[in-house]
Amino acid sequence: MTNSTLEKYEKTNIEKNEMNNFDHLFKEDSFKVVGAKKDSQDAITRPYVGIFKESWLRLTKNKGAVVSLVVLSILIILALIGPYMNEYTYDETNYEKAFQEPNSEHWFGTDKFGRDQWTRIWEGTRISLYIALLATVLDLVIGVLYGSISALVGGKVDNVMQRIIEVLVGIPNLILIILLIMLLKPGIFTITVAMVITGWVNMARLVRSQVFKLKNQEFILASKALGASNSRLIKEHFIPNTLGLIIVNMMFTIPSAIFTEAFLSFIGLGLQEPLASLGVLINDGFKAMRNNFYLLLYPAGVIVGLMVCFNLLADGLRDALDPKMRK
Amino acid sequence: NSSSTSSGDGKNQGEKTEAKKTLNLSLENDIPDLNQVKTTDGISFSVLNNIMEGLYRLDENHEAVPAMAESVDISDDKLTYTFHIREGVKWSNGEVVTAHDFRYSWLRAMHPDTAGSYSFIIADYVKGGAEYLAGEAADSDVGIVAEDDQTLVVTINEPTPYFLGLTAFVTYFPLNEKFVTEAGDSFALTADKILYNGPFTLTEYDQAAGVKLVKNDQYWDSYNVDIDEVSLKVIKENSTALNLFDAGELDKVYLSSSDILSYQDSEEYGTESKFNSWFLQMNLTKAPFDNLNIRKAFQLAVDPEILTSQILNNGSTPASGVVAAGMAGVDGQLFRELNPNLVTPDIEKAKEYLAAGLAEIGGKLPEVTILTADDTIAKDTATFLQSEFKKNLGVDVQISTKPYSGRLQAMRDDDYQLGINKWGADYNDASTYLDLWVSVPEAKPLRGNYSSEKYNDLVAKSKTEKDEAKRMEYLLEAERVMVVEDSILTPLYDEGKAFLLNTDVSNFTTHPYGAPLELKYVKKN
Amino acid sequence: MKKFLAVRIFNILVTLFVIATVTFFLMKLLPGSPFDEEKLADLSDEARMEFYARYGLDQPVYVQYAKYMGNLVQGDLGISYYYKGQKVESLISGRIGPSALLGVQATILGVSIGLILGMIAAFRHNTAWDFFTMFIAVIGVAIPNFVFAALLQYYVGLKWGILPVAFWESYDSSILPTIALSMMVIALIARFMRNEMLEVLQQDYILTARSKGLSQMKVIIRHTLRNSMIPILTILGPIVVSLLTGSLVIENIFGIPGIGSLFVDSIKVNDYTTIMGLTIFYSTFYILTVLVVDLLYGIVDPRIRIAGSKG
Amino acid sequence: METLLEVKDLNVSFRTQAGVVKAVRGVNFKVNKGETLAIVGESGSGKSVTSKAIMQLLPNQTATYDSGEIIFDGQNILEINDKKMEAIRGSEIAMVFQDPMTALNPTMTIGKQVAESILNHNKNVTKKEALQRAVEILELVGIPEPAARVNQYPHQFSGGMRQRVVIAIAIACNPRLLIADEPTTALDVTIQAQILDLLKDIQRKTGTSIILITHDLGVVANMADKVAVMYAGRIVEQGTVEEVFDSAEHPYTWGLLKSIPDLDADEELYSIPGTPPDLLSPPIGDAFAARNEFALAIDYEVQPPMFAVSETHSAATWLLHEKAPKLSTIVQEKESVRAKRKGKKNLTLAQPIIQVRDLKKHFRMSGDSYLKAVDGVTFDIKKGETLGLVGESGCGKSTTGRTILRLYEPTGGEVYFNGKPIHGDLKKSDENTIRQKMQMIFQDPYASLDPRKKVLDSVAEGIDIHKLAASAKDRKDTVQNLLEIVGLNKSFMNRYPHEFSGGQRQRIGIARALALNPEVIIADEPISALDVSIQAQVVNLLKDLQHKQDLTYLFIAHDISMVKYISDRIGVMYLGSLVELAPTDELSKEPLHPYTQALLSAVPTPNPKIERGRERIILSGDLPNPINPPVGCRFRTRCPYAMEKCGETPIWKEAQPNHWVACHLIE
Ligand SMILES: Nc1ncnc2c1ncn2[C@@H]1O[C@H](COP(=O)(O)OP(=O)(O)OP(=O)(O)O)[C@@H](O)[C@H]1O
Ligand SMILES: Nc1ncnc2c1ncn2[C@@H]1O[C@H](COP(=O)(O)OP(=O)(O)OP(=O)(O)O)[C@@H](O)[C@H]1O
Ligand SMILES: [Mg+2]
Ligand SMILES: [Mg+2]
Repeated sequence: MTNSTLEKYEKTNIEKNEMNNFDHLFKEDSFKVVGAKKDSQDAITRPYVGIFKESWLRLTKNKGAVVSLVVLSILIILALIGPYMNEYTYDETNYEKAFQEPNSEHWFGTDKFGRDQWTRIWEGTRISLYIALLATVLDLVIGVLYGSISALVGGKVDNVMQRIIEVLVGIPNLILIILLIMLLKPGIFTITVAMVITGWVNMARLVRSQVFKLKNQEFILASKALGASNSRLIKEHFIPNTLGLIIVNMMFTIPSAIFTEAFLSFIGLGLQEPLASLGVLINDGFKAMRNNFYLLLYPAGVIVGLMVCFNLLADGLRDALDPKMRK
Repeated sequence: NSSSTSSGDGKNQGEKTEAKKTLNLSLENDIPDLNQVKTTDGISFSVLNNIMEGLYRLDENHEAVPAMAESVDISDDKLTYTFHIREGVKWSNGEVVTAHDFRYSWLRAMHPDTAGSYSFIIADYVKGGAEYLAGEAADSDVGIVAEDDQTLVVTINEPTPYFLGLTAFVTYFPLNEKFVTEAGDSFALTADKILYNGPFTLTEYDQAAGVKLVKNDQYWDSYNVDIDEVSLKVIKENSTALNLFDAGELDKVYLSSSDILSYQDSEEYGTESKFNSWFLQMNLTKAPFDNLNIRKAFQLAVDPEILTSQILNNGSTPASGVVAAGMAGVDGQLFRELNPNLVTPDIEKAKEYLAAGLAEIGGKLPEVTILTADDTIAKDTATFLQSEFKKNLGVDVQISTKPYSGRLQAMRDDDYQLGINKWGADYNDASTYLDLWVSVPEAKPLRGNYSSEKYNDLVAKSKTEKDEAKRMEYLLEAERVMVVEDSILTPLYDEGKAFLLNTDVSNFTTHPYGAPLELKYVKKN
Repeated sequence: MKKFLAVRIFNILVTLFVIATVTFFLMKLLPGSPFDEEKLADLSDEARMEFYARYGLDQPVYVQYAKYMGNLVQGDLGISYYYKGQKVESLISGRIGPSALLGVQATILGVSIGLILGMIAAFRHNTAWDFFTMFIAVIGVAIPNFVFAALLQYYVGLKWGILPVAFWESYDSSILPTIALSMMVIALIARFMRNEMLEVLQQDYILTARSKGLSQMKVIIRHTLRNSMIPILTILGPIVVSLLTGSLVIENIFGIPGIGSLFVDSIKVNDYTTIMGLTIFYSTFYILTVLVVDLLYGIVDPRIRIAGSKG
Repeated sequence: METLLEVKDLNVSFRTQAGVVKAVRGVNFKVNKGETLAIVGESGSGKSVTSKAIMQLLPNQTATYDSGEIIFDGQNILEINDKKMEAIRGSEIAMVFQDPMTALNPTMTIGKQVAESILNHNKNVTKKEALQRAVEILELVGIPEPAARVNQYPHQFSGGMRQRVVIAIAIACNPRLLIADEPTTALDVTIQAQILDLLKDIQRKTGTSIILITHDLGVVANMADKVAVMYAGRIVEQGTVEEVFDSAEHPYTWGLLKSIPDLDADEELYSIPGTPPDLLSPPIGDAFAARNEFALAIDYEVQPPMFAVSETHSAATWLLHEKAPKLSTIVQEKESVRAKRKGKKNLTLAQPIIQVRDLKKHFRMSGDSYLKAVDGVTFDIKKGETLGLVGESGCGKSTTGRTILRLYEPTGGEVYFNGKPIHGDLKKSDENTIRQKMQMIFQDPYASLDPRKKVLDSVAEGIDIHKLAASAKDRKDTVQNLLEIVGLNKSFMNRYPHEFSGGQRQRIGIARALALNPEVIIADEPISALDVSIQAQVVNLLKDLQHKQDLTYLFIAHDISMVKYISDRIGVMYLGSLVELAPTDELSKEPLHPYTQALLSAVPTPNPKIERGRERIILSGDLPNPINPPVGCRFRTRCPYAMEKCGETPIWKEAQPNHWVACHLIE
């Protein structure tokens, strides 16, 4: 008798007199007392999988995340090799060919100097990706640490740290940046330094608020009872439990960093012509959008593409890292 | 007062008489200051020029014609000007405009306590002005005398053929002493704290939003003013202005270079030029531009024609010298006509010069950077220059963009090799340009540290020369020495602007120097 | 509580003092001066100093600083160098109106739409709804708001003629800029809301709430909203400040006489008094917002007691 | 009798990363109107899942109903739409959740949370009326000063008080069926008695049916009409209370009943050997077979059906088959000899390892008022001793424990560990030692586990912090070992906290505390959520460790019988201070303080006959508000012997050798 037919019997309470139905199951020694069998239960059914590996596995099950991972890789590859896919360089001008709509020669058209937009866009993507990476690192390193230390230590330290943030935010950024470029040269490095100054502030405040919420929870107490140091608490408990928020916030830091860079470049404090980031290209495209919409469309398209991918990936990551989010 | 925005009011009043003629224009930035004594920027000038009037006013051809003054007597030594104020000219409050008003205003513009940045435009010319400005002379020592209400006698330092033109300048406008004193600190901060004597008066004034002008009934020539009302709104964004023009809410709009192509053939399209010359200043104390051959190479390697026709494409004209092409020369001839083609781009020659220069400095060019301001035109110009130097000379140059004051400061601090610079004329005479490079008492970093005795000498001579033709000779020669012999800059272009103008509007004048906007002569159907 | 507020207010004053001081000295290091017209560029240093002397700018920086702080204590922010003759106070107060109106409207619009989108996304997690709201959010951050502004102006204003193209004349004028400004807020709030809601919806007390027979809607409104508020409040603080203090680009595009461009412009032209006035105005506003947010933390989540925060 | 609820062949499983957990595997039962059904059984056997299934509150992302019907009042709950279910929840069927700490919304006042349900189901009640009603209900469940407390937030309530709030929410709308999942585990016996009386009272008045899930067989005996015993996702035995207690048929039920501590017997506690099966891959035959000393060969092959013993009594074991050998004979054959209880230690000479002197912990409330959670307690714990700490819920037991460990900064007083002060500022190294040598088992197992950490990492946290593992393998082995020690399946280390039952989580907490080989363990309700068998297992383990490693325990619990069993001495707390402290025997035989007397009289016994007719000292009045405790003797407001003198604070004195008490009656 198979298991499934057996289950049928179990569907209803079986009266004693119906027991005969089982008779054919019984073997001779079926009703011999054999007692407990210790070994029958101890098999470990699955190997231990590390949290990261497990998250990765879960991530790869998320369709959106996988697709965006692929698209993102394509975009990154294009950023690396795109500029070399045609014979133009990003700074090569050709005044006869200014404002060409996208065509077979210039796939994304040309700007007012007749420069090839395809090449410029991928060059720009490279720069913008760098800015994105930078913003991410800053957010994660300075913002998260600053916020969690501030909330965790609390009291006077928190007070002072928060006031420092207020001072940093209060002093007009632009003044700092202008002073910076008097010391350094305008360019990617200056932008980097400029972003170091306040780029992480929002993240710090967010993480702080979250840690405040977490720090009185029982599992933190439990960890403290085990002797966990503050740094361990941050690393092992606060960050993992704030990760969703951290990821979401990064999705805003990244574009805002990209556009801050564009603004800085625009007022001459950032990248210098003929270098252009996506942000700068969008700014330029915006000015020409009325008659040459493609100049805005393509760089904006790349940024939107990047951001959609980042977001899908982040969503996937967030879900993957959340043990309760199981599909 | 949002209710009075629409044409509702206009109609009600309009029905009584005939239809009101309203002109809608935009200003590209805030109006910083309508205090004529202190103000310095083109936008404030533009407003003031239409609500006030000096002894002279520029006409449709940008020539000074009598305005508040009916006539003038000039002494033989060309140093004393006796102005006769027009009879019955009135302030907007009905008071009469007198010679005292001018004296009061001019002195105020030069008084150390009240002067603004433009004080020099009076103090440099009027006798005793400089001393008065420095606080070393009393007002009685200054050569401005109001002999009676109608007569103003002005003594100047040197013969100045363009002095009458200067009296059309904003700083030379009159002020009513009583009114100014009463207004105190709030003078010119609101519409009712200004007294008007120009073709229009202000009814609304908001620095950030704009102004509303209405025809001034007290104006002596109001019969010839066609427009009843002008609204000047601050619209900083070019595309917005264009949208508003398309929506029929603006009568004139300036086009940005990317929009020009698609409007060029429209009958609304037009261009205007300004006495605003752009040039690439080379710093003579910084390698490699201490070498004449290299300078010549950089001067001849760019063709501004390409820049103006392909990139700017806005009515700017390529320049071959530093003095703006439209500036007056002598005997009805333009300055540029007398001094044509100072620089003709020639890439082959440029290469030769470069080779020669390189040989002199040891074969290798140091890194070269162009300093530029952060506005679009300046940046585009820099980008163009960069690509041209690369293409034509094979030289890689960097661009360093800085905000407005950053660029100026860097140049003044001698911290640049090549700087994109421009100069706008205050009055219609070549000396407004050529004075700049005079290195007495010392050479100016901002002007490339140019120091040439020959040049100084020529300019100095022009100052005292009473014969107009000779004076012009000196100036022509000075420009030649600087641009051709010493090659201290690369002339780029005279700035122009492309615009769309409502076809109903005619006679719209913009002056190429001084205060640009002139509404007195505009007509609308 | 009273003591707490007193301490905080003292802190605020100290912070403001530090900000004002640092900004003052940094500002003096900026290249150029308030009189950087092309026309003055050719003056000799000596002549320029004379000119500065008229404004007291020739004195040592610390003297200028002392003077400025002295005036500041008396509530006098000085007179603008660029908008000559204008008191900085009246400059700010004259321009804050439109910016504040736009800011308040954009905040309200952005927050309410953002919250709704966020809730929908969380509730319909991993469905088309979720993806749709995420896409809106991404567009909201990935495309700068001036592009929206321009598109709105072109289509709604010019092509369809529904609303004014620009200018600040009637209430209608504020609608398009409000929408453009709120895009970013919508995006931010929606994303944060979604994230928090997902977290909160897993909590046990949601089960309790549902066991009371509350409908989905009530569960969300009564039990998840407040518990999701902490991060929203945190990000909302700076957003409110930046919205209410004006947006340079949006104001430019719609020709709105707001405060947005003042900061950048005043720094560009070295308008010292205006820079200082705005800095103080802006940081006071920011610090007060932070204070309010901190107080709200405690109100929203009674477990957070920043007031007596001791470990 | 009319049937109110019928569960037919319910199967529920959870999809997890590792596979499908078959949590409920064919459950059948009926609840009649006005009847109380108690569900007891192995922790992790699916009791909570079954009850959540009835409420339709299982996480719909991971849980699936594989088959079955839940028929409530004639309609199948599994098939009705959300709107209808919402109308049923709260008003028709209400539920008390197992974990009171997390069951309340932290940002909503208690009053609102209770009133909400009333408002929701009664359209014509105003907010004010609802709140008024909430106050009444809170009073009913024994919240002191409810009118003031309605405006407080959950975190300001002690565990027991929260539990009562949860009960209050459930009964607010007079439901027809009340599912109470361990409603009294966090309560002390006096309150427990009060609540149970309350439930009975409600049942009498409104005819409510109750499904009572509990591990406390005493409570079952007291309350239930019928009992269902669950094991590994199935009901293995069902019957009236008497039938199950007196003539159980299933070997698991036998084991369970045998595990009840016999207070007088001098024996080691009995516990069923082995660990429960992993429901990821349930065994083929009888799930209990592997631990069943009477298992038949067929038990390993075929799942036994329900055999009816009587009209009301049935059990799922092949032993009831006519071919099976007769029970009595096997039992006699197999009756294992219980180990003798380990001899009492002689602790008189032992050194105190922890000395607590006048310890105070005041929490700052809104405004400038203080809640004096612990207000001057003094006692010693000797090395190798177990000190039990009992007292009404909210009296400050947990706070005492936490303050000793310096998880809370003490407001005043001194604490010495091994003679060294550990109050005031500590050196890092000193703190490290304390952290390693003193461990805590937290009262709320769920809240004390990081939701984002797998069990392996949670348990290993102490090992990581103090670097006790040589290698990753070492670490893993240690953890697996610990899990086994506390009776958990090794494979659980792969799971996250939310994937466990209440009792399983509690054991994870115990394993975590043991990981560090501490000298002192402060065990805050370590066994409240466990079934008696596992309770016994854990208690035996604790005892065993104590013997082997000279461990010292501060054992905080409500279950006085267990406390008596394990403790050498017992301290009784009331409203922030100790009222009596004496060796266990002396305290149970001769309690001096009136509060202790009341407490002891309230302990339920797992015997339905005794429980039915028993009288207890039920304390009049409520626990006073600790923000504003009575002056003098704090107990005087409820003390049957209160006199004028009690207005003075009684001194803490040694009435008899080693027997401390604070009462004016004792001179
Ligand atoms: N969300 C979940 N995901 C996966 N497995 C779960 C989940 N919830 C419960 N389980 C598993 O289902 C089984 C039954 O759990 P349940 O909570 O019903 O036990 P219980 O009988 O209430 O135990 P206790 O008495 O300890 O509370 C347990 O083995 C548990 O590990
Ligand atoms: N963090 C806190 N803030 C304010 N009050 C608190 C805090 N923790 C506990 N309390 C209060 O202190 C008192 C004692 O609480 P504690 O948790 O020590 O009680 P308990 O004896 O452990 O009760 P239970 O047996 O119910 O767990 C209670 O009135 C409680 O409301
Ligand atoms: Mg349970
Ligand atoms: Mg407790």
